[in-house]
Amino acid sequence: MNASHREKIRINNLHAFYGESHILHGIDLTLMQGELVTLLGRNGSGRSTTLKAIMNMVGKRSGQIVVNGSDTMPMQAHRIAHLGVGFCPEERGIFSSLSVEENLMLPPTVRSDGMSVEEIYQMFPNLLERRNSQGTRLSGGEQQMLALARILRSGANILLLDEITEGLAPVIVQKLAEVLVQLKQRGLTILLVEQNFRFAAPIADRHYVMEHGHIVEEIAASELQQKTELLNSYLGV
Amino acid sequence: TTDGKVKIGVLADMSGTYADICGPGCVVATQMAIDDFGGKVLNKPIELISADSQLKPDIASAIARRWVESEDVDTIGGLVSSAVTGAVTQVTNNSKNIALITGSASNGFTTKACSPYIAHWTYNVVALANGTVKTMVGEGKKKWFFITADYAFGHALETVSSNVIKANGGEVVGSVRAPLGTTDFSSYVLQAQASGADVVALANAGNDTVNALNAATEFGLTESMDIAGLLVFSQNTKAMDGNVAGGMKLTTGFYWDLNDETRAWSKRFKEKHGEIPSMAHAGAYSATMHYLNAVQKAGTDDADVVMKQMKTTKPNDFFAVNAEFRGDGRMVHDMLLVQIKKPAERKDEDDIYKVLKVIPGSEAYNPMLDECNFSR
Amino acid sequence: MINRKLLIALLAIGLLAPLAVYPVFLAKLLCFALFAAAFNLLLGFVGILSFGHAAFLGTGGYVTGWLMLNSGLTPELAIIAGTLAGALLGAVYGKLAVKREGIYFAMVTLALAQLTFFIYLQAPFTGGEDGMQGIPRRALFGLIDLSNNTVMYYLVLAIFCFGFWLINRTIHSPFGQVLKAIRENEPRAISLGYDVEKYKWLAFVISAALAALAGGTKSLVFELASLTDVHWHMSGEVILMTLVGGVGTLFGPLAGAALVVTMQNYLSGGELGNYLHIIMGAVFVICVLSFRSGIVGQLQKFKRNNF
Amino acid sequence: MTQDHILETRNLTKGFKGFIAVDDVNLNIRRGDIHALIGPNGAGKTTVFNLLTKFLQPTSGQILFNGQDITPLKPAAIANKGIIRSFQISAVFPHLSVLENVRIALQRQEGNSFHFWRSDKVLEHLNDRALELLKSVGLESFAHSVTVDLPYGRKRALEIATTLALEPELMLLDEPTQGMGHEDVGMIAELIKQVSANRTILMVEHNLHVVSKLADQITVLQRGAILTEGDYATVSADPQVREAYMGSEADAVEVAS
Amino acid sequence: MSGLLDINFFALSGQLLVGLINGSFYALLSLGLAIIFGLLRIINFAQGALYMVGAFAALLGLKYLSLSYWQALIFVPIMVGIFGMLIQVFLIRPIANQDHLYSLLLTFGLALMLQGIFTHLFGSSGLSYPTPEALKGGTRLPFMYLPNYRAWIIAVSVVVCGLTWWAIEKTKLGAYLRAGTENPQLLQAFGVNVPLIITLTFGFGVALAGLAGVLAAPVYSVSPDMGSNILIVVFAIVVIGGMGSIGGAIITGLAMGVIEGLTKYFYPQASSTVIFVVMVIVLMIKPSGLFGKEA
Ligand SMILES: Nc1ncnc2c1ncn2[C@@H]1O[C@H](COP(=O)(O)OP(=O)(O)OP(=O)(O)O)[C@@H](O)[C@H]1O
Ligand SMILES: Nc1ncnc2c1ncn2[C@@H]1O[C@H](COP(=O)(O)OP(=O)(O)OP(=O)(O)O)[C@@H](O)[C@H]1O
Ligand SMILES: [Mg+2]
Ligand SMILES: [Mg+2]
Repeated sequence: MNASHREKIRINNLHAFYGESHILHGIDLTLMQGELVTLLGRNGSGRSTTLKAIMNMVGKRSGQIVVNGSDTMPMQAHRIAHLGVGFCPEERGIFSSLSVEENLMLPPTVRSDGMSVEEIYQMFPNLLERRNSQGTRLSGGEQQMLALARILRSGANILLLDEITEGLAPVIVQKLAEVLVQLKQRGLTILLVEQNFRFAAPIADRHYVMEHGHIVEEIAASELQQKTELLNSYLGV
Repeated sequence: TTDGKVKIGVLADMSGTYADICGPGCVVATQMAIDDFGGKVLNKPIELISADSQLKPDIASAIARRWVESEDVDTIGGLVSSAVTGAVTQVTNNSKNIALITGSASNGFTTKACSPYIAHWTYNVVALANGTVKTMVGEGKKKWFFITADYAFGHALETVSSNVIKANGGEVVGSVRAPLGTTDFSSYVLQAQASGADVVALANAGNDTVNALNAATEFGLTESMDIAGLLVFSQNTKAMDGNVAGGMKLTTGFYWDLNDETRAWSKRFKEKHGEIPSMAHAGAYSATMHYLNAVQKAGTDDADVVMKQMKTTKPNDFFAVNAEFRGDGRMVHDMLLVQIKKPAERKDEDDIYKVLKVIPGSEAYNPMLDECNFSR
Repeated sequence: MINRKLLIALLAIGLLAPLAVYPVFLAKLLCFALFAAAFNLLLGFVGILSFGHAAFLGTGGYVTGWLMLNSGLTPELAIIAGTLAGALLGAVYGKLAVKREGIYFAMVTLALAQLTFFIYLQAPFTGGEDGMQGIPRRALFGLIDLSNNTVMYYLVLAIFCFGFWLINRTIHSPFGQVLKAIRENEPRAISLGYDVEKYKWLAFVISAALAALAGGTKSLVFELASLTDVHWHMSGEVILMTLVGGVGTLFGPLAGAALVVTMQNYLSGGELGNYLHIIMGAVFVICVLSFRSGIVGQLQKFKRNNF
Repeated sequence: MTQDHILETRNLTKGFKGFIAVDDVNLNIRRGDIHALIGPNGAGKTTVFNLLTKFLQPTSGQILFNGQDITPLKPAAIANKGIIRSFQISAVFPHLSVLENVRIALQRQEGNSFHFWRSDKVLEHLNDRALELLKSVGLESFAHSVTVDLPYGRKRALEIATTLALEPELMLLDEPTQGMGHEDVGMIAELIKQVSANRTILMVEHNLHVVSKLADQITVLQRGAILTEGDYATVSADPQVREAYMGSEADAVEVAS
Repeated sequence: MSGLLDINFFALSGQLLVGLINGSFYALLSLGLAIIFGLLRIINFAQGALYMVGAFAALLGLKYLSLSYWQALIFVPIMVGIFGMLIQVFLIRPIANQDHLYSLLLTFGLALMLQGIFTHLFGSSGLSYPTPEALKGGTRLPFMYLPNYRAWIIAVSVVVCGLTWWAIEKTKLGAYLRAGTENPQLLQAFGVNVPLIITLTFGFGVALAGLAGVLAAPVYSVSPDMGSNILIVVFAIVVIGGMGSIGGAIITGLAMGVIEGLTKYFYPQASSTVIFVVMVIVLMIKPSGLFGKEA
């Protein structure tokens, strides 16, 4: 069987709620192994909520989410992680009572082929330098690096990344693009929420555009050229 | 209220440290008196209500207030813990209702805070000191240390006892005050130990006494010093380790096994309550009986009239022996100096005291203060 | 704003109530309602939970009581002095406590109140476990004799109305606006140049003063001040009243106090006395689990949804 | 002389347990400029902001505002001097109305904020000024909505209006466009330009488009120290800046702008 | 040395030792509180009541099940721990998303209920539990007579506290606990079974109270309000030590016992206030407590 055609995530008719408010109104999307797919949309369109819904971190969900062949609707969040899903939240979630290194080592290894600590420090030298300081004492950008590094180490092979370029210096953003391409080549599957379209466009295979909790458009990398107008109208550029 | 209908409220400690001494048992004893009296006075049934003072003056005061102001209660009995009794008598004195004090010890109710509406029954701190302390000082125990319950009763007991000690050539080498309901007396015991006294006096009551005695034993105080429990009720004696407490002398207003009369009443009480009576239980019965007799004789429930009637007739029953109800509200009667039996000497679990001597009321209690004579 | 009709109706009930109900009970109820309203000013409108409000209630009671016993002051002056004493204590404790937030604030106030408790337990003037007994009511302004319970009740009613008005005014004042802002977003209020600690502190002092006002009044009603009023159970009770009635609502504390005081009164006399704590505890648990907006909060919700 | 520098720092230094986050920084900010502070992650930009607003205490060095030494002042006092900072996360009072949000800021100068015995009606005369401010950021039609319901970009606009109410001489903006969609980035940049009219603005920003469009002067920090200073053209031409910070992005921006 | 001085020295040392014994209870109870607070950010007001339940369980076990002291030492903490876990699962978990003040109030209500129930069943007067045979008697130290049982209390407390501290500060489990405190949802998304950890930790913290209860039964009389009396002091200790600091809770607990002992010697009237006075001083100097982290 062709590995690159294995379905890693399939979402059917997903609805999600925070308390009383209905945020996602029937999302359908699929990710194949080795794909890098972005979720685009304006602020508040429900992109982060989609990622959280996959992790079972929203108030209430309905519909179907299949990860690596298992139905995750009845699963608790920690079980989902062990299917090989790594989540990098938009607020970064660095633990202040843990040192940088403790933060890095915190997530349990969910698969054996994660990046080694050496590789990670090589990629983000800032972290090596500050590894004994308290997690939240890092600068905004350093925290962002740590948040990403953390899940790379755990060996997750389905990455849910929420605005990872936020607050990073342009050089680092460029480096991150290279990293993501590398990860993709290793066969990891990536669902990326991004504002920075210039960052996402060259590396993504497909784009989903969200608005008001719906997926309103699906655009393959190859169609990008011809659909620029449409996209701009959705994103308000 | 003078409505010709007698309603007695028993305000006691239903669940606290003194519950065994004057709690539900005081209600039982009062009810026995009412039943023995015939259940009716002035042709109307006698009513009885009761409440838990929780040993808190404010709660007791509020209940008493409600009883006399809006529930037509004539007389409040029970009344254990001087703090509670003090607060309740404030109310009853003002409202002109009779308080039948059967559990409290402070002598203040017939001295500083005396009032024409108070009947102080069972015993008081003076009687305790005159019994136990005087005897021990006489035996040559000159140096005393006090572990005192930190409220009106403890303070009064300490003061009165100290006076007795000094008057008889003894000396008080120190004292320490422990809050009511202290469970760990170890640090007080250490202070007592360091004082070099001959006798450590426990100017407290109820479980405080039991706990203090336990700590004293645990820390080896009993090896070098004597302990005097100044106020020990029969329930407390039963709760103490007989090997430790055996031989200790104490003063009491009543012992169930004194004579046929006491035994007969106590047997009836035990059938109803499951325990032998404490002096407070017997006092509650005696006081209620005397009160009801006076109402009957006076033909009214007017407090002033009834009180006058109570003071003109001498109380006389199994409890009130050689008794007199004085103008200041003090009921003077014979007290007993007893010694706690060692476990080996006891026939059964209720056989706890050896009666050493009967202290005539006139010796046990202080004379009446002139300004407190309300008998006119 | 407050519903005028409701207010008039309540006032009418307040004025007529002693015809039907034992006035001392009513007076007690109003004292606790004022106490709870003072507490609610902090919890409901500043968003801080004081677990030591008994300290102020007790201080008001003791100071007022001591002055009535030991000086020739008329009751209104003694009550004012008690209120000031509460405010002063509130100023000191507030200074220490407002540095901390949330649960920390609760713990610090609790511990400070316990400190106060032990001081009052030891201090000779309070009468320790015996309480301060036989506080005379004397005559208001030297003219109106308060020994009659009904007269006393009307004084309490007047004091309660004043306290209630002051709280309502505070909430709807420029100061109240800032408090609201602080509750909404504290760091932002700081960055706008508001010295947040000072505002919280002032609210704390006002609340402490009103609690002491309730305590001073109560000591006159019962002619007694005791450790119960300073004990931490009392701090818990006032939370219960507020919670049951509705945190952050104007009338919640009144409703809560009415319910709790009635319940206590009903239970403490009779056979059910033993169950008092069990029932109170259960009410607490139920409120927290499924009734967080309290009686008044629920009524408001009901009204919003149905009218 | 210094009169035309609104803010200066002299040898400003901040160390954390043996780690120097800000190293001997001498900033000179001209009155009326939009001054951008840029640099790699962890360069010390936020720390400089924290020092200027006294959320942190400098290890050594001085801060001069209008020639006056403000180093020993407390955060609230700094705000009273006219240096106001906006936060990275949106800072509004969510359950107050939009108008009230602005009014809270206006109220501070009134001197009645401790008056608990007066009715809040005394604040109503501030409404006109508040509306005016809302108008300047295009929010007048939202005046009576509850703030939570505003879209993200509008909240940032409101925050700026609130800050303006304090009439700051110097506004400090830390990454004002972070987390915003394109539309909002444009709007906020426009707004910053607009409000800079008669005041000075110091901002930290990673979005080079915004920086190139707005900044009159740029200071580049690296490892706590100043790497270089100048206008956008100068700075973006500096090979050191390119290597440490901008990368090839610099070119993209130049093409775009 | 003069005789007078000798006596003073003996009395002082005695008070210090008694202080240390009390401190052992403080340490055990505040450790339990600190663990629960550290993980759940709630102050478990029922900690005192569960301490009381522990003591009663030992007493009732002895009376009705002939459970020996030694058996009680094992089984009672387990039982109390399970009880605690039930409380956590059925009462605290449903309101975990609410303001933490609500859980404080919830546990306060629970404490009232437990105390009320035991008062109803056993009265408030206090019952006594016999000292186990093997620990009866005492050792005559130069300055005092140290009952063996009291020495045993100190030993147990120090060992238990030390082990707990090590487990939380030095192991991976400890890192989970600390992270779970801050952001349980995210930690769970990383693959850690947070609800289970929370429940177990709550159970453990509460079990410590149960253990303290069994230890206390032979020396303090077993009464329904034994917990509420000690609880507020323990709260003050937690505040002094710095909320949530495990080491802080232990050290401060022992230290406050000793300070109390000192005060009992020099100025006994202040002995019940001294801890609160220390608290005020500490708060003025360091608002986050001696070992507390956040400012
Ligand atoms: N915890 C929450 N409780 C209630 N509503 C929420 C919560 N988190 C998000 N929302 C609402 O859900 C909607 C979608 O939010 P989401 O964070 O998914 O948007 P997004 O597309 O990721 O945008 P952003 O750029 O702001 O991250 C928004 O209207 C937001 O206000
Ligand atoms: N309180 C602190 N304790 C220890 N180190 C700190 C503290 N605050 C910041 N640092 C360190 O100082 C350095 C500068 O941090 P700062 O937040 O100022 O960076 P920045 O320039 O704002 O970066 P970014 O663009 O990523 O936000 C970082 O390496 C950070 O880890
Ligand atoms: Mg998002
Ligand atoms: Mg920064």
